[in-house]
Amino acid sequence: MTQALVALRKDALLQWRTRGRFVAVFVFGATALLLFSFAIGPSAGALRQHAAGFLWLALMLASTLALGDSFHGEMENRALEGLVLLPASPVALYYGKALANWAQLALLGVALVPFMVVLYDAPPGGALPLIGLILLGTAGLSFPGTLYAAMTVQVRGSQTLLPLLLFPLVVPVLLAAVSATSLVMTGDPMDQLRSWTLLLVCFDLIYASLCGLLFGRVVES
Amino acid sequence: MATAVMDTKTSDTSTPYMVAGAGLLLLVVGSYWGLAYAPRETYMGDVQRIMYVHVPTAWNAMLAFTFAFGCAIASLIRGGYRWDTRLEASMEVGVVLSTLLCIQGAIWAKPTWGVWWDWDPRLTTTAVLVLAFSGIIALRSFVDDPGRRAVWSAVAAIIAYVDVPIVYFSVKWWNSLHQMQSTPETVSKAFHWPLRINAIGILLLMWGLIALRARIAALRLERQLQPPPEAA
Amino acid sequence: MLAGRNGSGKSTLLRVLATALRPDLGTARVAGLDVVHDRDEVRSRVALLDHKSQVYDVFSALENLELVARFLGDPKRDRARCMAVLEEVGLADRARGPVAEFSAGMRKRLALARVLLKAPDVALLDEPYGELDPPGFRLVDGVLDRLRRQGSTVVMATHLVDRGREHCDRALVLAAGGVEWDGAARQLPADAGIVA
Amino acid sequence: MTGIGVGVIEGGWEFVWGAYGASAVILIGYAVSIHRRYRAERRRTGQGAR
Repeated sequence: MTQALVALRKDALLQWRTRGRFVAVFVFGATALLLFSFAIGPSAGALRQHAAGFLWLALMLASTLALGDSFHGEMENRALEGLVLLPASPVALYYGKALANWAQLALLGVALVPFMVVLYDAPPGGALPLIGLILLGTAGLSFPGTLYAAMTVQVRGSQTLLPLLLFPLVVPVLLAAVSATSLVMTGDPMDQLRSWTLLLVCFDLIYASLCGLLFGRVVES
Repeated sequence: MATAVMDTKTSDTSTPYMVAGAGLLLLVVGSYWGLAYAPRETYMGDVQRIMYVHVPTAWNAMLAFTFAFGCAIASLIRGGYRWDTRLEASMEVGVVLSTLLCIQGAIWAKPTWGVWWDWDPRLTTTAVLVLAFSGIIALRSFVDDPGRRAVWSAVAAIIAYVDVPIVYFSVKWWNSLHQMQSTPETVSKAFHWPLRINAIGILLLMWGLIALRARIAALRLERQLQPPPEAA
Repeated sequence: MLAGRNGSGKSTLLRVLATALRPDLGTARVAGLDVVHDRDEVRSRVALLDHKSQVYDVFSALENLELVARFLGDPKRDRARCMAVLEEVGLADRARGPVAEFSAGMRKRLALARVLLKAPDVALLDEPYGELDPPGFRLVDGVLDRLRRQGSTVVMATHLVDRGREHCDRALVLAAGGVEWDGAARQLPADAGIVA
Repeated sequence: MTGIGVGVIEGGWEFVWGAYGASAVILIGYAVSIHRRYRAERRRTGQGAR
């Protein structure tokens, strides 16, 4: 357990030292939000209706950049292999990296919300449930995403491979997060929020444990 | 470890061909029966006949991916390349069958619902499945090292397969908001025979194709793995 | 000591012994343990000096060592111990600067510090003298002697035959993956396996 | 053309043939491609080791 904390501290420090990249990823997300509105046109009604969808699409696209970057630091001087050979347990290394990525993506999501509210004139709804959903949704992206990032960073053409592997997998996260977010923003007449939230929680638990099990095999040469 | 690449039944190459041939034969018989002899369905009319090829394809596509899931687990646990070649084969056959399934589904939806794609949970899940496993096949082509390719695609196949039920439920809930649940293919007793024949037909065809495709993978692997020149 | 031309398999052998590379055929044992079955046990006993420095560029030299120390989880490897090791490899004055600005020689010293910090039973050193300046050579000699005094077995791959003869007991010359010469390091012919 | 929706669907044979045609083309086309690839691999390996 302590190794997981050591790994988490290492990844948090790693992300803090490379925070310049986070700003770039945030700008990418904000740009995506803007581009969506150009694609739909200036009518406030249409934009407001799809605001949740655009938020999560922008977040998904931006998160593949963030996830793809998260392993560059590890691969530069075979630093990750250096840790694995100590031996540091791959499970600890995985959860350290996955939790750090989760925090980064959640921060990214929260930072994008004001943009969405302004651009799409979308009612933010309850701040707390919105943040809760962002946490659940970004967890669903981060756990499998971290595993796939560890795989694809070791291969050329990883920028295309990571989304290619990740997006079909996280279809349930997108469906649940978008539906739940729009329910939070525009009211929930038939009380479906609970079932969407439950689905997100299940997805997160399943992939947090499954990816933790399989990560060791991915980093072993 | 590298030598345990070839399947045991490599010498006799005719079995897969015979199995596949038998499958094709059954398919012709079942289809002919479904098209010519089976009675018209009361509401759906003749469009119903698409079911005799659509439902068997659905069963077998799911079977192919389930077999791939088994191969992935075996490949991770047992090591060696025998299960890896079968994983590669069953994933490719699974993708081909699922793609065919989507095409059939679209052709069936047009006369029935007036749109080519009616977001039926089963079909939408199949479409996601096609994308997920095509991504894994792409991953295999990106990775040159055979050992790593075997482990990583097995890991990805397990992750993708576990996702199938979750995708199905999420699409089902998401879809139920828009329109009432599309009528499942109600197949009454009289129509069962062409369905079963075609199902077995596609099963045999699939089995033969997977066996052959696994051998292709094994032969390629053998060439790639050229054992180092024997020390003098 | 391992000698031999480039591509004769020195690095591969060291990486297999360090469990960084899984052998396709055959078996290997380190300190009496099999590299495949007792992998984690081997890893806790072995330290590898790879030609890649295995350090984080965005961290400082001290942070890199403290990270290793924390993962090894041994309380006596605290900051003081890390600083002492940095002192030994001559990086004390650059302890806090980010490794990104380190020269190749300084990275090699930091990598050596990692090995010293772990104080393994078996030290696998791949070209320890590479990229180092003359004072660096003397430093490596010191490290070799210290590891031996600590009772560690050292397996070193190098082209500097004269240094090998001085510091090692036994020498092997590899060629195309096989052993071409094996005997006391003193008798290692100056050009064994390196010329022609 | 076909009556769409709840009523009885007449005709629609073109869709039936379309579905069966697509199935035949894909299944048989894929089988042929596997056969050709298999023969190519055996020839390449045949000349080599065995």
